[in-house]
Amino acid sequence: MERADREGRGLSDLRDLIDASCPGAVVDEIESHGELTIEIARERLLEVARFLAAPPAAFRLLSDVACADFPDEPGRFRLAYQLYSLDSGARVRLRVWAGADDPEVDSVVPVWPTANWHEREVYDLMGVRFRGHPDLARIAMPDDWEGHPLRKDYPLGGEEVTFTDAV
Amino acid sequence: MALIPPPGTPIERAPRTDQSVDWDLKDPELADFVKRGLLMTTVDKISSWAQSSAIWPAGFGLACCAIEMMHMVTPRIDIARFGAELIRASPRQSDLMIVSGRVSQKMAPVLRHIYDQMLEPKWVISMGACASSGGVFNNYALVQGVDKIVPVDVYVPGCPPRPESLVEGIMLLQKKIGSGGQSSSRELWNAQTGKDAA
Amino acid sequence: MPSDEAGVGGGFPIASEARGVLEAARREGRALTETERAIAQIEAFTPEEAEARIRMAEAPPEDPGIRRPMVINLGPQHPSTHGVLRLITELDGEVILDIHPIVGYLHTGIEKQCENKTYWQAVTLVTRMDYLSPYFNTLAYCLAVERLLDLEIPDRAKFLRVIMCEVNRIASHLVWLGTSGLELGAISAFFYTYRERDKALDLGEMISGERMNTRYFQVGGCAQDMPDGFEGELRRFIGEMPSRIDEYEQLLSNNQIWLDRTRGVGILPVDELIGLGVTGPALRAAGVAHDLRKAAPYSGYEHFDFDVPVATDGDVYARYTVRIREMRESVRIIEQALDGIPEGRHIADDRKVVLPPREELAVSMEALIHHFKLVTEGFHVPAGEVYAAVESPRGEMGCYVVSDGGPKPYRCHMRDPSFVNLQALRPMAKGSYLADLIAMIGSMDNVMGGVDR
Amino acid sequence: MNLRDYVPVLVFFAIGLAVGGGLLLASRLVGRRRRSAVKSLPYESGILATGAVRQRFSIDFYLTAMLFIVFDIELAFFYPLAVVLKSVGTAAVVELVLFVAVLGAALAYVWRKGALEWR
Repeated sequence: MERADREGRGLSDLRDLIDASCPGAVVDEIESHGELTIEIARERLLEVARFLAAPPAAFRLLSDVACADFPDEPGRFRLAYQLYSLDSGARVRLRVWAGADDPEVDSVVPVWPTANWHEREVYDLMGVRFRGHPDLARIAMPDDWEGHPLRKDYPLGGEEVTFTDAV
Repeated sequence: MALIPPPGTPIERAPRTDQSVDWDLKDPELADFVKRGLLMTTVDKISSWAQSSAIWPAGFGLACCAIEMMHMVTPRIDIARFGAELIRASPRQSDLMIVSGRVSQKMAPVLRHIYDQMLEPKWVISMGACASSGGVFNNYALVQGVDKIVPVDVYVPGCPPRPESLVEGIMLLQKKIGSGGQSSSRELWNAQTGKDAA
Repeated sequence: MPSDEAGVGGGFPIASEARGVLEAARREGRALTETERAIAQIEAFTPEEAEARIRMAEAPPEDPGIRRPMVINLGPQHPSTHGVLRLITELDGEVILDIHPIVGYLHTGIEKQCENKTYWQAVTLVTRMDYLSPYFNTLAYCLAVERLLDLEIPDRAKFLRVIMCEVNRIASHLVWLGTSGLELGAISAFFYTYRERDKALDLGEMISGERMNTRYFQVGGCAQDMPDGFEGELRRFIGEMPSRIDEYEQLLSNNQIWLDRTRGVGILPVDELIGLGVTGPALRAAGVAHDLRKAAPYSGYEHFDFDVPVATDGDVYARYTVRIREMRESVRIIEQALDGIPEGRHIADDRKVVLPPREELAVSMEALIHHFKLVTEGFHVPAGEVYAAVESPRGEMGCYVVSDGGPKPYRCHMRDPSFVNLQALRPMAKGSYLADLIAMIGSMDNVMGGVDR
Repeated sequence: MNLRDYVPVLVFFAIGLAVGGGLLLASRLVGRRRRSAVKSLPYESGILATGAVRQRFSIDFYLTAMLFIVFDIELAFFYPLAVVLKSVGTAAVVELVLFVAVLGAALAYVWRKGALEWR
């Protein structure tokens, strides 16, 4: 199928492209389940983002910013930026560890304006702050809510039920 | 790490603001008052017949149940047969608040505010499992049952309930209003406590 | 203020919301952000201040010459915000200066609760996110988990999934057409479209037992095969659907009021749309033919030939035409899927993941053990992370599942198209009339269940 | 044209008043009034309203209202004319055409000036 191999070919040399333009930014590269994940150092995120959004790689669509909480990892909050290129149809995932005590990452809103609400949601539910974000307020929870619900150490809450199937 | 809070942690109920219009179902004096049965004057009979045959719902569309509530006014089920097809947007012109959908913690004060702004006599139908008891979602974000915020008259089960069961809920409410001179739970309470001079 | 004999107990619950914003800002030692300023400016007062504000309302107007914008809440309970969306709009007469969308009024904590359910239980929660397209939520989730498991799906299950997804796409577009027609005065469109939506939901009920929020898609395929009367019913539905769509077109397409209210309204340049991450009919109406069913075919879409409707001028009318043509394309897809559906299993037969058929339980002990293990502890998914995206009626619906090898998803995040498309409302609405804002909200077809998750 | 002909109009007017007033009176007598501070607050989609009620409106509302009044009241003059049209004959028709022509010219002027556009 024509698109699949172009996707495959397009991805493998992506890491060399990034290495060429921003040396030392790429920490790791994982290829699994037909997807490519490139791990970037926390400080170089904005630089790599600007490069990827520009014509050679042309990942003009930032599909999603998701964050997973790994309490026992040094970087703790693992951010995943899903990028999609409208021209080549290639997908890549940028992975950034946001650090445990005061998780802070550069905001990519200057590069992709759609990140505005994604980052607000990650800040609201996970507590990762984004430097340079135009309007970092809570988006899902009431504004005076204490704590960040999606963190692993935050109880599920809700009413106590005598029989529960929580396996 | 305890994801479910240990047993015995108090279930915090949303603060009830307007104590005066509140009425708790477990109130003993009221129970025997209902048993004694209020003798209906003809005016009350006519007014409750009029109220029950034209209940205008304030479409409080929250989530999936709202879509099924919309089906209620469409050609197949057609709530117009019961005079309730006029879904009013503002609480000033509606008698019945159909809470259709899950009530989140951020929405609870707004729901209570709108309930307070509805004009008496007013009733509440809690449509669907999420409104009645939190449904499949038992977590930090939802109020586990809208009866923590507003006194509810009819609970309609289902997730989402079929439009037909919502129509049955409205028919139950009509029975509750039309028969035996009981208008709404609040009218009973006020009549009993003598607060209501007129 | 009329004397109030019943007496007011307690303060106003809403005023506390603004005090919360100020308190949160003070606690974190930072200035208020733009949205918080909008909220605080709205309710920065206690009950006493609310009373004072009402008395101030009777005061004579201030000195002449100042022209301050009127701030109005298109609040959570509003007939035409398609759910509990709140827009703080600053108006100068009829012209909108700025709007601040406030969401979160339907936040249900689904992603947190999915982390406490086993993989096959989470399907129930994921279905209820975007309640107008339950089949697409579960399809995105099941595709992600199946890719994590490297599970091969029988072709018949793929075809069944395509059929039910296209039926759901038609049903979702009918809700959009009905409600946005209702808001612009065409209430008859509402009654016409819901007549067909009832039929589409009956099909869903016939095959899966539930009108909305179904569990028809399981990890590994579909819950059951087509019941025998289903194919005839479905052929009758898609047989009459094109003539029904002609009825809608007759009603609206060249109705002068509809044209005046929708043409030239809510236009955004294409690169701003792509920058804002807008996908789906809103992007295709602006000229970009990006449809995941063609760009990255999943679940057997490569077998069907259909074209992706595209319009060029990107206004509310263009989105209307794109969605109407999409409904016709869905009918074509269902027809091809029904003709070409292969025989075979409707679900994978990997006993580690899929429940054994009921009748086998009475017979074989091994099936009983599998059944018991799956029902109590659920199947284990090898560690990894996957992002699977499908083309939902509103745009790219993606599901990002992270697993740590256990029976429960470690993290399940849904990329909801309405959440992203809603951001385009603000640049689109600036400078337009308040009445056009209603048409724009309708044309973006956002579903608050998906936005707030 | 003595006064007797106007009696039916008066009766009609009285019945209208009686029905309208009666309904209002009945609801005031039978209905229960329960006022509370929250209920008297203005309704704004469930959120505490803000801003003064007597805020300054944009002038364009006033302009649109005036234009509406001019061109709507014009219709009210047609009814009496229609009643006497047969008895007066062609003079009434000429009068009517002149009247409409003048207002048509006014409408054309307003339209070209752009006052009908909102901004």
